[in-house]
Amino acid sequence: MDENNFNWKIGGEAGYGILSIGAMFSRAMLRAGQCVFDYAEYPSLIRGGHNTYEVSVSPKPVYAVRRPIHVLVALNQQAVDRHVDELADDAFILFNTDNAKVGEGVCKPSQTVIGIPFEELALKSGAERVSRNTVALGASFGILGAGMQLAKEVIELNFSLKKKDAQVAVVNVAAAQAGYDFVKKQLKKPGRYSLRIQSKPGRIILAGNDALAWGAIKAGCNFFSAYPMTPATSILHTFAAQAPKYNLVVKHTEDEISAIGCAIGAGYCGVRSMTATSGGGFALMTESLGMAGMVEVPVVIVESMRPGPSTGMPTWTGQEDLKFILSASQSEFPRIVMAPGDVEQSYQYIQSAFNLAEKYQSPVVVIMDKYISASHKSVDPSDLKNIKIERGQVVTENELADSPDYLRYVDTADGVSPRALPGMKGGMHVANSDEHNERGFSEEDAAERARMMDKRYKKQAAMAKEIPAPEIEGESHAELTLITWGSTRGAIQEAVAMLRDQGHKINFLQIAYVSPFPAEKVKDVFKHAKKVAIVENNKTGQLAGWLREQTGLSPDFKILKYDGRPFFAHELVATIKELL
Amino acid sequence: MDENNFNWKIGGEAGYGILSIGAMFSRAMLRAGQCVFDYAEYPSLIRGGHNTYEVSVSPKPVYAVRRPIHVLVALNQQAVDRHVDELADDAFILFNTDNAKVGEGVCKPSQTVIGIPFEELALKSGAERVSRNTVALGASFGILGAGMQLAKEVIELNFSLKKKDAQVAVVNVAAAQAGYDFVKKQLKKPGRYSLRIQSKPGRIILAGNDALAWGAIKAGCNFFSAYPMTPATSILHTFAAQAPKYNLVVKHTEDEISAIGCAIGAGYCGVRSMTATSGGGFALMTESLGMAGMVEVPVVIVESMRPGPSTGMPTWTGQEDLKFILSASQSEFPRIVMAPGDVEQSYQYIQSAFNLAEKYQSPVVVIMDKYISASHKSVDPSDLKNIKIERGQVVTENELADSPDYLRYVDTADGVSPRALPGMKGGMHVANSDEHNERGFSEEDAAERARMMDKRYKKQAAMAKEIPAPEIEGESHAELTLITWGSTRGAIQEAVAMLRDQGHKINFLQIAYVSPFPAEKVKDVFKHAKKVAIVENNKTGQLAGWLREQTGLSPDFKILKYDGRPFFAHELVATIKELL
Amino acid sequence: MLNQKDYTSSYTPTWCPGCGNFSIYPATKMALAQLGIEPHRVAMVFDIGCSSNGSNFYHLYSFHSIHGRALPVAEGVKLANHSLHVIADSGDGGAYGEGISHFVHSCRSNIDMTYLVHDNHLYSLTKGQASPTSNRGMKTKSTPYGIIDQSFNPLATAIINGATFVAQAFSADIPGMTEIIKQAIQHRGFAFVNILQLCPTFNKINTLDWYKQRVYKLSEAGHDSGNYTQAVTAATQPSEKLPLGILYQIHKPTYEEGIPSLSQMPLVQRSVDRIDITESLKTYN
Amino acid sequence: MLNQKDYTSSYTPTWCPGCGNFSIYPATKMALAQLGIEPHRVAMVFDIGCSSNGSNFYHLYSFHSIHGRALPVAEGVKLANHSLHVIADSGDGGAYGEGISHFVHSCRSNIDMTYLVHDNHLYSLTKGQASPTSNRGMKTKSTPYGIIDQSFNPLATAIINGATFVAQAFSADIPGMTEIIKQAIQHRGFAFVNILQLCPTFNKINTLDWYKQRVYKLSEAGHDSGNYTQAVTAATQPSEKLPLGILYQIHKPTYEEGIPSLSQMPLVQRSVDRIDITESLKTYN
Ligand SMILES: Cc1ncc(C[n+]2csc(CCOP(=O)(O)OP(=O)(O)O)c2C)c(N)n1
Ligand SMILES: Cc1ncc(C[n+]2csc(CCOP(=O)(O)OP(=O)(O)O)c2C)c(N)n1
Ligand code: SF4
Ligand code: SF4
Ligand SMILES: [Mg+2]
Ligand SMILES: [Mg+2]
Repeated sequence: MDENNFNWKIGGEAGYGILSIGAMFSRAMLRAGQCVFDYAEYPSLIRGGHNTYEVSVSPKPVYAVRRPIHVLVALNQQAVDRHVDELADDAFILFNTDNAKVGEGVCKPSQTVIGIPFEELALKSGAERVSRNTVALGASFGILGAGMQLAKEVIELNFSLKKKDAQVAVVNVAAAQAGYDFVKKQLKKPGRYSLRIQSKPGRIILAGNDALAWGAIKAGCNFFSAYPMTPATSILHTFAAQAPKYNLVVKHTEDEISAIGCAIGAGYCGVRSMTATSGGGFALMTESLGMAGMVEVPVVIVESMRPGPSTGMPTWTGQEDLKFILSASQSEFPRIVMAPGDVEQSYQYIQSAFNLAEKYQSPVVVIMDKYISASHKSVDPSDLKNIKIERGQVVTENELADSPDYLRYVDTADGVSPRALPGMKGGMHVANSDEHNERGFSEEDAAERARMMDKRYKKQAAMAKEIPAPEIEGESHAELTLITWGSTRGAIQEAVAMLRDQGHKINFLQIAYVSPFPAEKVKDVFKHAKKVAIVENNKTGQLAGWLREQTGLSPDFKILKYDGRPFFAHELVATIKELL
Repeated sequence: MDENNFNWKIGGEAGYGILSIGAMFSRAMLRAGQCVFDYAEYPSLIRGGHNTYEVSVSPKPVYAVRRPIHVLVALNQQAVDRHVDELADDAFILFNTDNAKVGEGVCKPSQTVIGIPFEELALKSGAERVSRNTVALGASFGILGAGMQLAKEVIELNFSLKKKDAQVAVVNVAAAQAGYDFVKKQLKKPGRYSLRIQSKPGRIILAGNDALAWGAIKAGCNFFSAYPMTPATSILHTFAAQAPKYNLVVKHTEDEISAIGCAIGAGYCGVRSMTATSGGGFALMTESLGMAGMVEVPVVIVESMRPGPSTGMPTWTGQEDLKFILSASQSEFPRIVMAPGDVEQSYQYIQSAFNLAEKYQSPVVVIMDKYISASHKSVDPSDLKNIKIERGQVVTENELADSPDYLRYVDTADGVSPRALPGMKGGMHVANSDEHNERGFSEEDAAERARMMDKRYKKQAAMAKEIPAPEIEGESHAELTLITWGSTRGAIQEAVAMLRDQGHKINFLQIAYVSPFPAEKVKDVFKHAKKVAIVENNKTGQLAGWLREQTGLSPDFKILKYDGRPFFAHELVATIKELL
Repeated sequence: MLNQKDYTSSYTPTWCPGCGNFSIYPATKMALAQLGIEPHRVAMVFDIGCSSNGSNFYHLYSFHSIHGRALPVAEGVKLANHSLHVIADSGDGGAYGEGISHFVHSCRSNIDMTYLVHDNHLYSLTKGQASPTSNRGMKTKSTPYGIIDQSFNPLATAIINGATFVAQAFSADIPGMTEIIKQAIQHRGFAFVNILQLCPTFNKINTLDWYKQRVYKLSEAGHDSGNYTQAVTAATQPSEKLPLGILYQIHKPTYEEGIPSLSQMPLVQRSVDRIDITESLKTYN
Repeated sequence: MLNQKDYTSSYTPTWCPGCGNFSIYPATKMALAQLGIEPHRVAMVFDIGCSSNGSNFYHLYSFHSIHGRALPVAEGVKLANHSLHVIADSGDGGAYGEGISHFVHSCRSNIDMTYLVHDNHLYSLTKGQASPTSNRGMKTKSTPYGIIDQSFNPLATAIINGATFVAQAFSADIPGMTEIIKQAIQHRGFAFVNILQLCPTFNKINTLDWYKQRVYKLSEAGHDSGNYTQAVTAATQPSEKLPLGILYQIHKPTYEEGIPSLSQMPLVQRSVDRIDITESLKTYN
């Protein structure tokens, strides 16, 4: 009996409401007191194509989506055909008798197959055909044997958030009930995978983008300008929705160039500003990124990656933009690049992004990807760490009055020159994208030029000192050390635990602050590691390349995946075992 | 006596016509049968600021601008003050008595100082004050003792090209004559630096951008779209001027995004197309660069660098965009990046760029910089090598008729899929920026995705095989091996020769094809080199970083310069001697 | 005789039931078929968006470019091979947001191509944010408290900046739309059609009913499409009045006609072999 | 009393003798002085170009941004601190070429700022290529055989897309220009001034004489700047008639006024400390 420990998946056509019902299921599990991690797959189409949503449930934290699937709800034939291989030997398959069948021999005898007329049940309950997904929710609860209460709750919540008529919720609850009852009737023995509702420990459920948006709001970011682009768009939605409540200015601009331009203008004025996009939009921002570097304006740019090149696979995941981000924009200037590895880190690191941006008057790029941006994870609010706000050096009007010869770009020991903000009496200067002298005037003298390059690079040294070095996690004296970045963290955490259970000692280093690069720490890790493998969601091993550039070192292995899907822990386990 | 072996420099205010008179002097030296290399400095302003133009003259090839200066024409005080340190001990200084003076002790007794009332002489000759530069030309010829004939020729040529009234040329010739006569009268002993006119060996004088533009035209590039940006703009001017004669289509587009978009559209149709810009414009092109990579369209992009970050120093030089170019655009796709090192290479490599672009259906970036783009060098037309045109695989309508199931992105051994061009019967397909299958349809299946990534990367392997490996030049058994890229080649050639004369054996490797990187060759060079130094015109050692990423190797030394100026051979000699 | 099927690929359209794209798609194919233009003579360059997913559904030279950049690619295609019929196809987001610069400048150039904009007043593929043509006050995912900006006026912008064919069609009127697209394709010069498009999934404001109360046919209103002032007036009405039909059409030399190098043959037909630059190089002496 | 010197930096202007920028510069400073706006209350965001080299010459909060992007930066400045007077300043190349998208969309937003475009019909800092406002047929370094495109119409484009103050000035008329800039700065909303600017160095076509034969004052022509139709008509005349003065001015809520978060104080004045999101997070349960 795996009480409260199962992986649920629903699949069907785009337009079947897979994403919304999946999110409702996740939420219901959270409300049942469980830990949750979910993951959805859908093509870049509004209709057509195949959608799935899977939710891994456990009383203990889940760090990544888990396989095999224990309960599969197949709303059409494709959902049967595509996912039958992902099932546990004792899985439950609920398939749609209205449009699919499960042929003989398709499932194992140990698996339980239940045909359900999802659409018929929806119609019978007074709902419309589209409520097949709500029927599926009820049916899933039927399998789990935990009553209908939570299903009802999330259905009602869903329709009230969407501001739908109360009657809509009523018929949908009825539809869910029909599904529930149908399964209950069919089920010969009690389900092997069951849910026991536990007292709610106050957990919440957040996608990485949610956590990041709220971390930013908490950090005082009140200016957000962006142009929609999957998988970054939901940050725009959250900011836009929260604007009146938190006194935010949110601008959906005409393009990404304007988005970053606005954010830079706001940052220049002393406001904490941010923009968010994906690779294609970031490409359009690169010229302005360099402007921020040169003019020394704090700005935070979120780049949530998706597989490319070019338009690529907009709704899928990958970690393919690292090298682009590290050297984006012409010429050379220091920049901070960080990549949170999970929901908690997304919340926390975005706050430090604002501190660093202001302290070093520098652009900070926060790298996300579709997997971390869109997957929901249950978190304990107390694990959402708040960082002390540090606003960097800004002069006061009094100081300006005292020393009238204000030099905006004064050359200091750490390269940081105190800012005067527009509106301050006595602080007038040129904020200049041309090479400039300390005053900000355009300057082309050889010595001054070299000096200002050096001044800016002094900031890099200072950043490097401030940025926390990554830490080894997992077993000590490990047989293998994994090095990774970003969302791959979760699958690695899961894999390390699974391998531990199988008697293998593995540890890992997540490099969260990718630039400036923690070269000394990494060298040290290599020195002490038996073997090193780099794990990345791309084809060419971008972190491996950057690491080699920074340290001269090469890992023993590269574990790469570039099919648009995240690493799954069980895959990683299999791959790692081959390497041991 | 240094017959035909001297370095001439003129300096004055922007607006004094320094650039035009410098180019005329260069051309006159060429016509005197000499080899020439020139270099101009000027700020990003139309007026104001200080302009200079220097010309190194020798009967034997000159590979970079040389110092010290033997003849300085100072049209204002700044030109005296700034350049007095650059002079040879026996230099001639012609200064403008109308606005400058040479104070006592400013020049060495071994130097010859001649005050000339440039403006007065201009006015007296019936020309306007602005003809002070023509007076300076004549005066320079007076020093060189080679008669006025060539000065007269280039003055007349200049005004006829500018379509000026014949009378303008006449008074300017008179002004030059006045300068000439004035100096002749003043000169006590015959000049140490003299010019003997030799029979013209048919040499021509080209800036790197000229050579590149003509190489492209020769290679059949008949579509050019661009947005002006220093130092790439003169390519646009050349193409625009030659459009009717060579049946070119030249479009000055509304921005760089459109420039590359048009070039991609044309390349897709089977036309050899090119665009040219500098770093800021290239930033705007990065998104479309990835489109070319994904859709597999041949296109050639010239990126002529200038110092940054951001607007930086638009009219100065640097090699700061390498890493940006190598990883520009989101995700990963193969690309060819090459950096010619001199005028002859600019002419030759641009031709190979078109071959490679079409053979591998790939974007090719040709990196230039202000120094190579704008400096003129005398070349022997027979050293301008023509490359055989290879157009890559394109299907015919007959083939399409025979095999009706045309697959645009068919997966082949080398990853190259024969193209069908718009208009061909039977070749219809989707040229798709989405990930796609062999047919071109949008595709999100995991296996297909990975397969198409692999298909594209097979092309990289094929490119790497085709691209010529760099060769060591200079002395064998060298004490030191220099590794460099791009325009720095010239100063290194000069420095190696100077060091040879001083008894030092130095050799060098110019990496012209930077991506795919010739890792094996470079490893081999490291293996055999006593010591290795990388020479680059930037702060962070970008080639060094790329080399380390590709090979794990680090040079013993990095010789870096990032003040907006090119390397000068004498500086390199001094630096290298410290390392030996 | 050509028919719709000749332009139809094997890829099943993925638009939502009731989507206006399901009408624009056949209208475009019918226009091509009725004009007898063979599929391989058509290059159609798409943006990124719901509408541009159509790139997969057409059987012709289809180029699925990037967001906002259909026009530059289409321009390059036209200039490289002006014997092709070139159609650029975009959503309102791509056309008037990300890619508005190319729109204005293509109008100025009067390059001979057709520009079809699927104007559903929304960013639909990204699930419903404000577009430049969304009406003021509209609540969308990116403007949940209502749009502050005045909506962009594509028709008037095109007319005053040089487009020589400016029309508006409505996705719910397939015959009218087909006729307009036909005329646009036949027009020599930059022919721009703003197509008011229903998006039943995300746009719950600009519905069929909403449009029905506002659209009217220019042909029935005595409009003279050769008259600049009438055209500007028709294009600058308040949004309670949405003209359908050709607002403006004049004849002016096209961009290609202004390029001597294109007078004899398409660029792509010129041989690249044996180009002789010797004499030109000699002038650098 | 403020005067020009209060806005003058220690950097010597580097424009060519006779350059129209030498007139626009004092006119702008005089306008500010006469309005009594202290230098530190002004943020002026420049493009890249000859005109934008002016960023070095003003003594105020000067931001020398990148080519084509003065407006986005200026918008960010205004929204972050709407108590400032914000002026965006660009050449015609930056405004109507590289940056035209921002121009159209800023008009739509009616954000409260002044936009001064130095329209010398040329790319001058890059030494003389065609700009979007260069006249058809003009021979420039990038179009040595004449421009094919119709020139861009900034005035009409602004009017039809929502700018609430649209004017044209002439660099050779300093008093007229000063007055217009003053009114533009005083206007609440997006105030756009196209300044016809002489470039004696590169523009040998649009000379002082050329302009003198074409410019006329709207104020003397009985123009009603509150009348939309008159404004559009004045803006769409053939280029033989160049109106000077205010073509259009109306009063509409500004973009900032549409944002509740800005109603109490400028954004920059809000404290970032102790923002409490606990209750909001609880809704994710
Ligand atoms: C550079 C870039 N930015 C953003 C996106 C994300 N994106 C895809 S389609 C789209 C807008 C779709 O709106 P529209 O053009 O009106 O087409 P529709 O889906 O409404 O047909 C956006 C913003 C992108 N693909 N590329
Ligand atoms: C992205 C980018 N592209 C091109 C340039 C080069 N550039 C600098 S100024 C300029 C145009 C200048 O024209 P305009 O804006 O009219 O200003 P003007 O010099 O005429 O005052 C250009 C193309 C640049 N700096 N950045
Ligand atoms: S979301 Fe709207 S535009 Fe997109 S396919 Fe569905 S109905 Fe059509
Ligand atoms: S080139 Fe023209 S615009 Fe530039 S400073 Fe000189 S006159 Fe003025
Ligand atoms: Mg749309
Ligand atoms: Mg201009």
